[in-house]
Amino acid sequence: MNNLTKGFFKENPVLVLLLGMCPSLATTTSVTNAIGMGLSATAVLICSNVVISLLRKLIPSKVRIAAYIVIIATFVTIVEMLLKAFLPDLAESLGVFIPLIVVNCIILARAEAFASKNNVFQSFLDGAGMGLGFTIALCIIATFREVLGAGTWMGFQVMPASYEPALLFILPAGGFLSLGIILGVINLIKGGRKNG
Amino acid sequence: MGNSILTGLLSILLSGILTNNFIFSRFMGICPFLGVSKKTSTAVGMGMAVTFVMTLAGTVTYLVYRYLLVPFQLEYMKTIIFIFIIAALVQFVEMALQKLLPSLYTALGIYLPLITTNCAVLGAVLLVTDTYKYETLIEAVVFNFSAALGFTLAIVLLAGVRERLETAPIPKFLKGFPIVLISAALISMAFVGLSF
Amino acid sequence: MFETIIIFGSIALVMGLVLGISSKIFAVDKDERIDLVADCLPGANCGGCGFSGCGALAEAIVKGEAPVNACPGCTNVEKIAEIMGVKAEKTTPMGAFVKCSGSIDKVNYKYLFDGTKSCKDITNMNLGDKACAYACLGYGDCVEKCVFGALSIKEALATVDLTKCTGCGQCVSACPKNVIELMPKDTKYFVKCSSKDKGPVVKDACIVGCIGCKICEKNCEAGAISVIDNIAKIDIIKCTKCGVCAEKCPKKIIEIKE
Amino acid sequence: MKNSILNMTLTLVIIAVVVSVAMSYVNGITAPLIAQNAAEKLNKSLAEVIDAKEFPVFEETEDYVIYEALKDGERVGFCVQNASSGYGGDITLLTGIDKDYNVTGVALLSHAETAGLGANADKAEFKNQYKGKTENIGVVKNSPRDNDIVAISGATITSKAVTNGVNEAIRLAKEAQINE
Repeated sequence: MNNLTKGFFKENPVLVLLLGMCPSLATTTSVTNAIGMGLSATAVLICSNVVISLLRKLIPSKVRIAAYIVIIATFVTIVEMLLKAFLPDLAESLGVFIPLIVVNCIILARAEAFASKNNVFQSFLDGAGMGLGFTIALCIIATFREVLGAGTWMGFQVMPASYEPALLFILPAGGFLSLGIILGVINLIKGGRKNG
Repeated sequence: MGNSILTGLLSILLSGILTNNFIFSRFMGICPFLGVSKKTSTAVGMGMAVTFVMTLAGTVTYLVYRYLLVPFQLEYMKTIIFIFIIAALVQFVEMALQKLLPSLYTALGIYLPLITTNCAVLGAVLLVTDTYKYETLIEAVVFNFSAALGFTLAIVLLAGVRERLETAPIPKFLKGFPIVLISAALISMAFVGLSF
Repeated sequence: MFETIIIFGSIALVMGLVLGISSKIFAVDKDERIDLVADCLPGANCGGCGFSGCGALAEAIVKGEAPVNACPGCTNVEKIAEIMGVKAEKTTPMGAFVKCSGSIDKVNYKYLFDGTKSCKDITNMNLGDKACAYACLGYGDCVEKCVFGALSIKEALATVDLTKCTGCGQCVSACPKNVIELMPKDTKYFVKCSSKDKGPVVKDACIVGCIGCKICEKNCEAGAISVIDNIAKIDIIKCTKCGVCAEKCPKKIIEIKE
Repeated sequence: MKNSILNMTLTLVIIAVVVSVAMSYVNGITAPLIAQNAAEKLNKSLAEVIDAKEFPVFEETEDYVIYEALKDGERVGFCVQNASSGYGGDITLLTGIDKDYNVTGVALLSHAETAGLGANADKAEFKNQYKGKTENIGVVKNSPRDNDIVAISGATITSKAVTNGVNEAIRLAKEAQINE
């Protein structure tokens, strides 16, 4: 059970382990994108964790990384095809980022650090926990950026009409800025608790 | 005729390094960008390794795509085959470095396998094949080379900034990654200025 | 269906062969034990062993350049010894001790200072803002360096949490006043002052400074205490932990309350 | 598993074969669906761009496709599908042009522009600006003259890319009509 919950906050892949930076900065321009990206990454993470922990004894250590990444890439392409076939508009908005789930550091990191050393059930829990933690982190960043950068949340107008959206937050620079500020705030909260 | 090819290549080279720099405006390759940029020496080492792998991968993947995948209409397999080639190349580079340049190998340490999951490498290769339809091999290689140079430029820039940050008086809660992200935001604002 | 299998299969075959052969050509005689030893080390890369990190220490241990127990914070020295097939001598765990009790309420200040919070910078300004030239300045250079979070600043004085301290010694080198010393963790009595000034100078700088009165030296039956240039020093091996010196000390800076 | 050359190559080849089988199976299922989605989107955009019923292909090359827009048998104009390179990559455009070369509507079939910025080019209020304009439309930041459109703030490259695409489409339609 702990493996599932540790992925949410204690070892949140984006905010604590600082993995999966590329998608978390790129797809968080809108919350719908973030959720789409988070869930599809979670699906891939769970499947690949399970399969990799099944095969962990059969793969010689030298080709370990090449084998794992091919398995991950297969799941990603399958998810991409299914999305394009059944959810065309989500596939359209996620654009080039679906194939980049393959090189999303979280998935290979969890495969390498966890799935290759633990049994299937624990890997499943870890995959689910990390995936959902990733989605939560993406949503936090996306809310921060979309509300400030476009004045909307999930497409609904949130800020008053007079609010002139700060385009900066939609630009790449805004991505770095908002993630930096969010990490700072977390340190503040964590720092506060530690020597409080 | 000759100079139009040259100007074409030059424009690809400059756009890769400056206008759509892979880190600051395309958001690819952020994980090693944050991870390895503690010291300029390791940043340069990482930049060289990434340049070598990206140029090599760009050549091999372009040839496989042009002469193997397209004739047999196997475009949907391109993500898997590309990432497989990249992983195998990185493994090869890791072994070669360990034997031929042990000093660079220890300096890069764990960041070598991370090149496989470096979104920039797969991102550049994917961009060459689907959106920017580069006809000739030389254009694809130059695009990858310029993307890698852009990556190296960005990572060395940030390493320089981070070394000065060590001695700067930074509030406790911003120490570590938050201040690095915020300074990356400022640098990427400069790069955004280039592309408009 | 078949073209995919043939193409991807042949690429995999080629890459597999390339990797296989190159792993033979580039086979570096990397001692397998290095990874095993590296796994037993805490991995905090604190540098306490004097090497540039756990990886470097593991290599040194396997090459025999470093003793099996070189890592101060390592809990499984026996496992490393097993891997290396060497008998690990039992080492007493070391801990950091701050030899100063000049907290904010006990020491006078030469001037008020609110520049960058770093002991190194302030030592250049007339040896720090505290009246005593040997005092701990409490601006946290040592806390900065401590990877294990054992050090903290309380009332402008560095205090050590021995449970977290692994004795890596990073704070000793970080402190510009070298007020911190590594001693066995079970040390009960040590002089919590390092001022080499004469009695009267110490008196008007700090109310708990050691004035070199030698009472502790005279009363110690084991002869473990010796006052050298106005500061008492307890020899840990000779000390029988009887506690006489702590009672007799007029300034009450010898005994360690725990 | 030991690291011999045989083991390594064997594992990789087995994985390759298994993956290929899985992939071609999944592709077998999804490919027709994806093609169907694309066709649906095309038809929807064609109808949206110009009010005509049938759209037989008039001329097709590697870079563009020209459809003839017929309304109960009689030609009403052309629809041109072409691509121009935007900020994030290629933008595929569909432009409806009536007989006297006025734009009747623009639709974006695919693009990779940044969400919230370049992606706004896909919104109606930007696309409707092209309606009624004729060839070599200009792009201005503000105070547009009659044949200009206003660029999206913060996405000038995308706005220029779409406008070039539309101008190119008008030119192609004109050519098709003249030398028919």
